[in-house]
Amino acid sequence: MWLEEHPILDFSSKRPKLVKFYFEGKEMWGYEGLPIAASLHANGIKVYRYSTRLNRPRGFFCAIGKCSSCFMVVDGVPNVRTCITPLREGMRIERQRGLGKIDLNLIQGEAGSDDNV
Amino acid sequence: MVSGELSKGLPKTADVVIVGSGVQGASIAYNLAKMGVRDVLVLDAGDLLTGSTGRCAAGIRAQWGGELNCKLAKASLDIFETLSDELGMDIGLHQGGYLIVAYLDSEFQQLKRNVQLQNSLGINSVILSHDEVKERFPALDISNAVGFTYHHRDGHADPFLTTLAYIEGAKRLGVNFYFRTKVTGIEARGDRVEGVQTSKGYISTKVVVNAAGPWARDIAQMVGLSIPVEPEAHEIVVTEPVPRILDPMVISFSGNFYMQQRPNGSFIMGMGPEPYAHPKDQYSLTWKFPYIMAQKVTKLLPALREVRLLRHWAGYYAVTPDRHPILGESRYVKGFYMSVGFSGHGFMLAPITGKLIAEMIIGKKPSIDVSSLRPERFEEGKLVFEPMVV
Amino acid sequence: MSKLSNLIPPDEQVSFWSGVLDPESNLDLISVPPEDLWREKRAGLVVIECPQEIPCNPCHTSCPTGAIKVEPLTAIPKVNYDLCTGCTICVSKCPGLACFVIDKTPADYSIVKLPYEMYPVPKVGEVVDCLDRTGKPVVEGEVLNVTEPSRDGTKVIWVKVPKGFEMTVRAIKVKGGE
Amino acid sequence: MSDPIIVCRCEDVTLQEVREWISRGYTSLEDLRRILRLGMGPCQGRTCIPIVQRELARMTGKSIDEIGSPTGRPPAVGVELGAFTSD
Amino acid sequence: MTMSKSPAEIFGYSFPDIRETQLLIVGGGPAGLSAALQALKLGLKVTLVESGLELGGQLVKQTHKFFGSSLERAGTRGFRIAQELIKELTPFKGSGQLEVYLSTTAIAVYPERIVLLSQLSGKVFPIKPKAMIIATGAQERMLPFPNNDLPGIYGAGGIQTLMNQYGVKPGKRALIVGAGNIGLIVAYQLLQAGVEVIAILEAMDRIGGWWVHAAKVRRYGVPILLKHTISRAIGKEKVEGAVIAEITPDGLKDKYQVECDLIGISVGLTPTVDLLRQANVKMKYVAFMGGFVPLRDREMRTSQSWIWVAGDSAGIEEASTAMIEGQIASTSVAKWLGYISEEEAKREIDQLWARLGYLREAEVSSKVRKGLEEVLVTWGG
Repeated sequence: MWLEEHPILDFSSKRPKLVKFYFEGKEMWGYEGLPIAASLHANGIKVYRYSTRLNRPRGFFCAIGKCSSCFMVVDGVPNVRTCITPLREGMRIERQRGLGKIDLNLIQGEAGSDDNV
Repeated sequence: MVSGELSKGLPKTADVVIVGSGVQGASIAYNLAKMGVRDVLVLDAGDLLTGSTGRCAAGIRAQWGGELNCKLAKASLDIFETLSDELGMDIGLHQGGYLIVAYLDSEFQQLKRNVQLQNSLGINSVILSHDEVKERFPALDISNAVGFTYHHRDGHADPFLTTLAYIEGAKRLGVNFYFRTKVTGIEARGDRVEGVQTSKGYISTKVVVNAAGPWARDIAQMVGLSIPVEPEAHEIVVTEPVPRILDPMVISFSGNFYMQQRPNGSFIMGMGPEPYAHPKDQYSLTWKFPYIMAQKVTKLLPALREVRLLRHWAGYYAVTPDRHPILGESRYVKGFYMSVGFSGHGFMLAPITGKLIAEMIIGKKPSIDVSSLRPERFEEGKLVFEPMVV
Repeated sequence: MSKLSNLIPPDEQVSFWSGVLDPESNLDLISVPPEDLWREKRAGLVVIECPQEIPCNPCHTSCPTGAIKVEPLTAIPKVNYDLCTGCTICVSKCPGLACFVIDKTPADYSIVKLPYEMYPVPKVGEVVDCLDRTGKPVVEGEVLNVTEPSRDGTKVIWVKVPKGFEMTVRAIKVKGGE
Repeated sequence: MSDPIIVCRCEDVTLQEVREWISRGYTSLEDLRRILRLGMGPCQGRTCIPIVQRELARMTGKSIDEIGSPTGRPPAVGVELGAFTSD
Repeated sequence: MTMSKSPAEIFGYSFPDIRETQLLIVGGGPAGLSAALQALKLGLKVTLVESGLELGGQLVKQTHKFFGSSLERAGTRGFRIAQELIKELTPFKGSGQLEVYLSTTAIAVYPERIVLLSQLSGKVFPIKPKAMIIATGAQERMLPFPNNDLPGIYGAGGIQTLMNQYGVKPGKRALIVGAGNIGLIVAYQLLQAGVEVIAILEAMDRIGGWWVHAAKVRRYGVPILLKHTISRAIGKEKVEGAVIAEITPDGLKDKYQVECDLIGISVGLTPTVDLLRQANVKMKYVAFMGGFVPLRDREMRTSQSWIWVAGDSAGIEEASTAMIEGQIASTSVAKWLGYISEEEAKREIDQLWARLGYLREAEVSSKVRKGLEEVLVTWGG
């Protein structure tokens, strides 16, 4: 849930643009430029990954990009620190299971287009 | 409170004292104990695995260009494949093969000759075409390569777990390990070893094994021997773990790199010396190294652009003039054995060399003839040739 | 496993070092006006519940009449009640929200002017729950005024309490909200 | 299985495992780091090392100053390899 | 197959140019911002790097008013102090005397004073400062208890970030572990955000934070249980509750089982010293200062003569002292680089130390004073 009324802080007048993104294929709304984790949390999503060895659910934790708790697969790239990575319109965000997955086509497609420039 | 090793005093005597608890020392200790020599002490000046073993890339390959190395490496591989079972602990073996990439015609010619030799020795390496490589390892960009050889049994084992498994295996058989125990002198009477002086007391023994890695020269000097083992610092970087996208260790001599995805998913990578000049005798790091490695490996494996570099460190190769190890008892000081100077390949050879040294100590004929690697070969001018190290 | 209670009473531990002042035994640690002056002073006098040395002095620096002194910086505030006008500037300035102005001059009630930084803000005339130092509602009170002397978000709520509750009521809670 | 006490989130190391290896005689921080990969994950030991230092101190009677800290190795946080390339 | 390129061509590499600066300040929190301001006023050229999206460090999450005197901007809310400091920096940006890099982390210190800076959405580039002030702050300690990794169990600082910086309501019912200042303040901030706070647990027999902060939350009915701790968290996919135990001479005795969807851990901070470690700065473990902290002289200079420290990375204290330490460090750098005379520097640093003196005078600061005795040194030469 987003905080709207607050005795000291003014959030509602300063919110960035609302954008659509996808969590596990499901459409959600969040604020552009704020960390991905913030919009997920506000949408009630607290489990961001399942750990590698013990398959433990993990979520938001350090909030400043220094731990591994909030790693998710974002647009085909695993280990994205969602607590510091800004949300962009249309992002596809998935829970990371273990090491997650790498979408080679996606990544190499990007690298390939670099070569053509 | 823990009844750690500190609470036990150092024994006054031992049948064998091994200096160095890296993979060499641990393998020798285990093999000795297995052969019945159980009054064995292993001393290490540092903590567990803080020397070269704990800093190495831990690749294992049988693709060599010299006959002896091929034989040793194959014998080692045979042991690696059953080691987890033998020692009762997972050593993290991953046999994803080694893909050797040639960027020069002359280099590829040599690789092809090596494959002939390897095949003749029972190593089933193969030459791969571009199409085969593309099909098997689609993540690689091989557009500029000339040719490839590959051996499916090559791979990687976890250097920490492998050594720990040897140590724990040796401990179960009665061997004692003492960390943070520095050898300060070795006593000899006439041409025989008598005992070892340490920071924690004196041990009387007839057999001392020098397995001190990059510090082997200093240990040899304690019995008046001068051996040509030079510490040569190499840098290495490792990434965060990611899902498996590359099975084999990929190395190139002309490209000067090695790179491999370990069982835990992280990529480890390094290279031989280049003109950016790392200080040879220090663990210190150079800021340019991550740039060099990143630029090299992302050309070969573009997906790595998205993978995070996590740690950068340096470790020593213990290098000899012919880049072959020194194995055996000193002709001049009886009871002083050496298992040193592996020139960057100590980890992959340890299972077999540990066995060979143990055989020598108990007076058995070594199961592979390594007399050409005797300590005195340098003064005799009989260096051993190997075309496949850079 | 034996059944564990799932309710922690708010007064499970009431002691000074759990953050609760005992208005009887801890009086020497705080600034309380002399009773005779207090009964007469229109607009009230300040009670400062700041019993611990803190390197902090906005009550001193913001006091327009120089009634509050904190010297040195870590001293416990001292009030010269002859100078205190009950203006509530310290109530809104104090970072510890430890200042309360209490007006005892009305005949049949008193007014506690306390700092408030919660949501929602009560309206004048609204009846709110008056809470003691452990958050226990002790009495209802009507809000007589809502001010913001420092214009920085800290409101000062004037709440009407029955006689005898001046040294008990230290917070308010708007009804209905959870 | 009882609920684990997680010491290291990156490598999923539990307090039970740390205690077990300490009682087997691996009583230095470096020993434990290499056996359990503590501090080698993406967080660089920020969470686990202080817990392990305290546990070592408790179990061995050494001071935390004696136990020490791991060598500082770059980078302080992980960085994409692509950031080191020129394009 | 045509062979067009040599291996050297294929695998050639290049390096970015090494940027130069006089003073590199790592960390844009209270210590780093004040260090920057002081250095700029003394005429130095400053590069300030901050890993977060905005300057201000922990200040931006603080809705409470700060202690101190007017010199430390007492009575002003933390986030406003950050705004004020940032505003004071603005004129220097235009003049070219100051470069600020946001979302930029100093990741490595290599020999010969090369520092690598990594930009979140960009590149890693080397910079070579003449001097560096490390003001990297602190990180939160975690507490070992069963299920301590469940989603919903966050560091208290993490809760502040989520709630006060990004405006997300972090949960409905919270339990706070640790009654130090951060635990007390976060509990209060949770109340402000409309979150119910079940209790604050404190292992010691008295609260660790300022008494007035405790009184603030108690007034709203939040119990503070001394000699109590969390004995385990309950939940499968995320935290659903907790068992609270009393700490008795015979060990933990389970006492309450509560429902909650948020547990805030605030059992202390540890200085963030990664860069200092990489630079082989001499350190010492001082429990009173939160962990391993760098030895430093009176001017906040470390054993590496080009590196200074300030703020929590030099030992856990308050934002007010952090700001003064930043000013001391910059004054010392300015002296070293010849921007002010020995006498001027001494006068300024003496004054700043006098302010530290009275900020640390309170009884509660006795631990900090003791800790400082252990790490304050005089470097030879």
